[in-house]
Amino acid sequence: MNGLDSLYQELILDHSKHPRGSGLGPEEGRTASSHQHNPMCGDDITLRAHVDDSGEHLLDVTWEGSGCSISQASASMLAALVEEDGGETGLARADVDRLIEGFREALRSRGTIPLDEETYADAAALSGVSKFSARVKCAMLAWVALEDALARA
Amino acid sequence: MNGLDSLYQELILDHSKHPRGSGLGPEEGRTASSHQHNPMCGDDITLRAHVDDSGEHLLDVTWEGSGCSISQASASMLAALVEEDGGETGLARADVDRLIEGFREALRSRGTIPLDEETYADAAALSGVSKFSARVKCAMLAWVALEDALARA
Amino acid sequence: MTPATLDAAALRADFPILQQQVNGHPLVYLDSGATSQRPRQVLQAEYDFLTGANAAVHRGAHTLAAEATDHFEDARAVVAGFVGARPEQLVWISGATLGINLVAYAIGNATAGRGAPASARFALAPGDEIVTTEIEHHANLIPWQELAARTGAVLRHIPAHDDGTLDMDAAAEVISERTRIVAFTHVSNVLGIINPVEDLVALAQRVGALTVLDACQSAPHLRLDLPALGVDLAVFSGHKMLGPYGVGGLYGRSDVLETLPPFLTGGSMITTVTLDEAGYLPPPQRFEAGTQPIGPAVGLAAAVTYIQDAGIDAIHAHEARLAARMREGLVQIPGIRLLGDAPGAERVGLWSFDVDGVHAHDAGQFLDAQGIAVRVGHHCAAPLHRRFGITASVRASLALYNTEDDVDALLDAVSGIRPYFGVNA
Amino acid sequence: MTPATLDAAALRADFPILQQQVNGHPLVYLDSGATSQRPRQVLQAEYDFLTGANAAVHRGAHTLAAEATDHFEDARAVVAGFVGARPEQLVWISGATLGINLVAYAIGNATAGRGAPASARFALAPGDEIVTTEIEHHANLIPWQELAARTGAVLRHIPAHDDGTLDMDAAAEVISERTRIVAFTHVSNVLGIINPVEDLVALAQRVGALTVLDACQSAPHLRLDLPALGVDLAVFSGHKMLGPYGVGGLYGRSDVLETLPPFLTGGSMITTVTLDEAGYLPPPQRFEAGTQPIGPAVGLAAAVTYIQDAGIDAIHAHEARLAARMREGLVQIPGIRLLGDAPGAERVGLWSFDVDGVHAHDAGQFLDAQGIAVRVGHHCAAPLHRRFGITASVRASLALYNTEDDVDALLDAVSGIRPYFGVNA
Ligand SMILES: Cc1ncc(COP(=O)(O)O)c(C=O)c1O
Ligand SMILES: Cc1ncc(COP(=O)(O)O)c(C=O)c1O
Repeated sequence: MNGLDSLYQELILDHSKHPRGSGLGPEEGRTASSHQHNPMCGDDITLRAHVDDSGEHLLDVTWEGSGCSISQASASMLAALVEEDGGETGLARADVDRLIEGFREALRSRGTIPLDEETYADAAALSGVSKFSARVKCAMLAWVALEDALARA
Repeated sequence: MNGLDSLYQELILDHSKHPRGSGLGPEEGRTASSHQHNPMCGDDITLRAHVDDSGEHLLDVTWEGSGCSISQASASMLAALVEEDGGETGLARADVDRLIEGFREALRSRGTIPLDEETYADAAALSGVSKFSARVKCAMLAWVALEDALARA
Repeated sequence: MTPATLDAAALRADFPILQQQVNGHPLVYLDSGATSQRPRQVLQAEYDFLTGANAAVHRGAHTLAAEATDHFEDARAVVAGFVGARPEQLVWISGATLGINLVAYAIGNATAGRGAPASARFALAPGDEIVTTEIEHHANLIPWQELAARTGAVLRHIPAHDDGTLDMDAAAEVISERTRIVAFTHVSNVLGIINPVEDLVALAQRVGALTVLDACQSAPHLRLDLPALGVDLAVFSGHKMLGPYGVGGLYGRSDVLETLPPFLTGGSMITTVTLDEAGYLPPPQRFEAGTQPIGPAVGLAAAVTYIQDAGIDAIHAHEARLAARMREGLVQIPGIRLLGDAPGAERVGLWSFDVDGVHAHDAGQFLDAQGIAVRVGHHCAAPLHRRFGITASVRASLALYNTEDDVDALLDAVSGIRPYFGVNA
Repeated sequence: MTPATLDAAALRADFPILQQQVNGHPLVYLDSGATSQRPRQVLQAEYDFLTGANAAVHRGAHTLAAEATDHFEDARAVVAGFVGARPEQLVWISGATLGINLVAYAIGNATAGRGAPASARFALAPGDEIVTTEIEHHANLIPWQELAARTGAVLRHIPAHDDGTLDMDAAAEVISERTRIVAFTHVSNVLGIINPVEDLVALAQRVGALTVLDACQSAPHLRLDLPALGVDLAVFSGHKMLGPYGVGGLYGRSDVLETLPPFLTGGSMITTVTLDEAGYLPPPQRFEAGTQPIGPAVGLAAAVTYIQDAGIDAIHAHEARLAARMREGLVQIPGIRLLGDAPGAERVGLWSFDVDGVHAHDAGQFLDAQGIAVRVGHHCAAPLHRRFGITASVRASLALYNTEDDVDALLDAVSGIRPYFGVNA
């Protein structure tokens, strides 16, 4: 697999063309939103986190935005991960925090720490981004938005 | 004569220690003054030009100031030159302009144009300054002051 | 005698960085609009200065300081001469952004009553208007927004046509009796079109407005005679014209520089200083507070000399020829939309374009994998991109060291972008 | 492990410029307080960057741009670490003068209602006081004079004793409830005395005033931990610490940088830009408008690494030893008056002095004829010289590459000054 193909894996292009969780969900129940913008390339996302009444569990993530295929795919994969792993009861906050932290660490690792598929599902395909330092911000955008939204949910 | 001695000729040190025209003359008759300052080294001079009633002749030059031996000697030599060449009737303005212009040209010549003794008397000893570009301003100070004063006399 | 044509292939040998491979391909550097590369001669001039004559200038009597001062002032004369100016009309700045801020803040200072009595001519009153254009780089937009906000002046904009040319009919309306400043770019860093400077200056002069020209994208590519263009002030950056980072030039008409209040204050720009107040030197020193970029100034003079040896007209012709070749190729590739493809417009050698269905970042990444360095994003001209209904574009910008091979490599690669990303409309 | 002692004679081999003859004598460079010389390693680091990885940073996706960004941000981490700061607390500036102007203008902008709501904490009202000292470089004096004049604030000064130390009793009076800013130098470039930073910070903090430290003359010579010193903001210049021209550092406490409004505006410091307004990035980017001095930043990191390899404590000890030797010699020469010869004061390696009966310019010229480069004049501290009743002095300032031979050559030559000019009092 050449360098470019390791960045643009089939899965990434798929997600960017058929994004999951795209289209902001209603502001019903307990929700919080975050708008993030990457001024360098214009990537833009608004993400809404929907938590249960206790605020302890993340139920789902919806978003809308525009940007490069990496930023779009990353948002889509994040939404899918929350949906699949969370099921009915959602993901515990602490688990979400750990996911975000692990994702950040891997992406900043310059290719030394891969994301494991078990934990990150499709998003593990974003491991290749960490070798492209200029694209790390693109992949992080949705995850930073979730972190920010949760802090206020 | 080594480099330093060509700058600090006996005549220059003499003038700097026993300056001619030092001490501002009275503001009687038609006079105009100019204050010049070299911010880089703090050399400072106030020079007063005394002209005849027609304004066509420069009668004498007096000054006060502080600074390095070059700036002091140059002011002194200028005053002496005006006194000696001007005599009773003074120096014609056009001649003064020519003197100043020639002085400036020689000093900016980086050692290629000497000042001739016939015309410049003691001030010809300042020829050596033109090889020391950082000192040209010191030697010019009084002459610039005279130029400025005459423009308003 | 400067040569009429340019042998870019031969010149390339002077640019060590261009000899490298990137991602397994020879580097094709098409990002000179962001920053140009430096020839050996520039690096050598700085090196020789720093290892032979380096010292703080204008302040010392020792031999090195005198030599350094000579180098520094000689450099000023070379760079001033390159834009048709006299040395005392050329102020060293760290770059164009600083230069435009200098002008905006100096006008703000005049508005606050600083400077000499004659500085009052620059003072703004609420309701006064500052005019810029829709196609400016942020560097020639935001300083004016801030100045307007601080002084109560109103900021207005000359619109652009869909083809990227300025709407000169609208300009004649926007520039009115209320206009005090007209700031505009000689060449947009996105569009490459050479704007009608004389016409804009005429509109400004009719109402007595000050003109400020952003010459960043023209200085490296066009013969400039700033006094003849009639602008009051102009700025350019060294690093975009084969020179070092951290240096550039602010040109000013003598009467403007002489009455403009200082901006940065500190050492070497003063006459008498007491604890409570300071007097200021005449220009250019009045605007050169603190230790100046002495080595970079010497390097910029070497860059200018290099350009002059190659011949600025030959450079312009060479770049225009390559840009025409680039256009011809790009318009044939499906899904490519050129920005600023105005028929018959005079241009410098750059093209920005949108790739239908592929984000600019992805397109740039694809090109990079083939060793082709282009810029992607809004190129610090977000309002212009919004004007065209996009957030980002791909820009390929040329310099004297680019060749037909570079252009052909770009064209070949661009035609592969949409297929790679599965966009086959 | 950094070495405890310094082998200056060996280090000299790294400085090509020091190998030369001046006026038939080996160069004795004693003007590092004005600008230091650069070792090969610094020139090489810049050269390697410019010929290997040069590109505009933070804006492009291509390989060179990504590499250049890494070099640039790595350089920030190195320089920040050198003064005990985190990378995001270090803003690149073109030099100390720009840095102090940045702070003064940003406060002026806050006063004009610019910035975020939280920026209002910096706004000045008429009657508010700005405090500086009698011993400042013009760079840390005039920007405050201008800020005071623009805002109606009042500028006050902490006086100095006859021996050059600050009058701390007076400081306790001058710094009052009305004080909003206290700006002072760590080490005066004329006196060499290390000022009591912690005491001044304590006085300022007692009244909630912002502290601004001029670290130009300490950064190259002393171990600095700016967060531990407790100052809010500090500046230093690269060219005085073996680094390139055109680059320096502004350190800021995070909460201060986060709420300070921008100063220079333009590209790369913004979030969203419309024709009418712009949003600004967090620090440090908020303060870094336009193309930064990328090559110089890389060079400054190399300079810092060079200093760290030599050992900053070893450098300080070496310079202190030479300065003590210089003092011993100078006090024995008839007619020499040292400025700032305060008993027991902690110092860096520089001495300024007056030669009775000989103007400083003449004294400097005499030394230069023997290859000795010293600075003469007011050293951009005119009020301080006036305080001592003189207009100019001679300054010999040391760096790590100076040796005992340099000091002895100076002493030998200084003893010849008054005889040469016929002053034999
Ligand atoms: C104490 C001090 N402050 C400020 C400055 C100004 O630094 P720069 O000229 O590099 O801006 C200097 C050097 O000239 C200095 O010695
Ligand atoms: C048209 C234009 N104006 C201004 C600038 C700003 O120049 P600098 O970043 O060198 O200050 C640039 C370059 O980025 C430009 O292309």
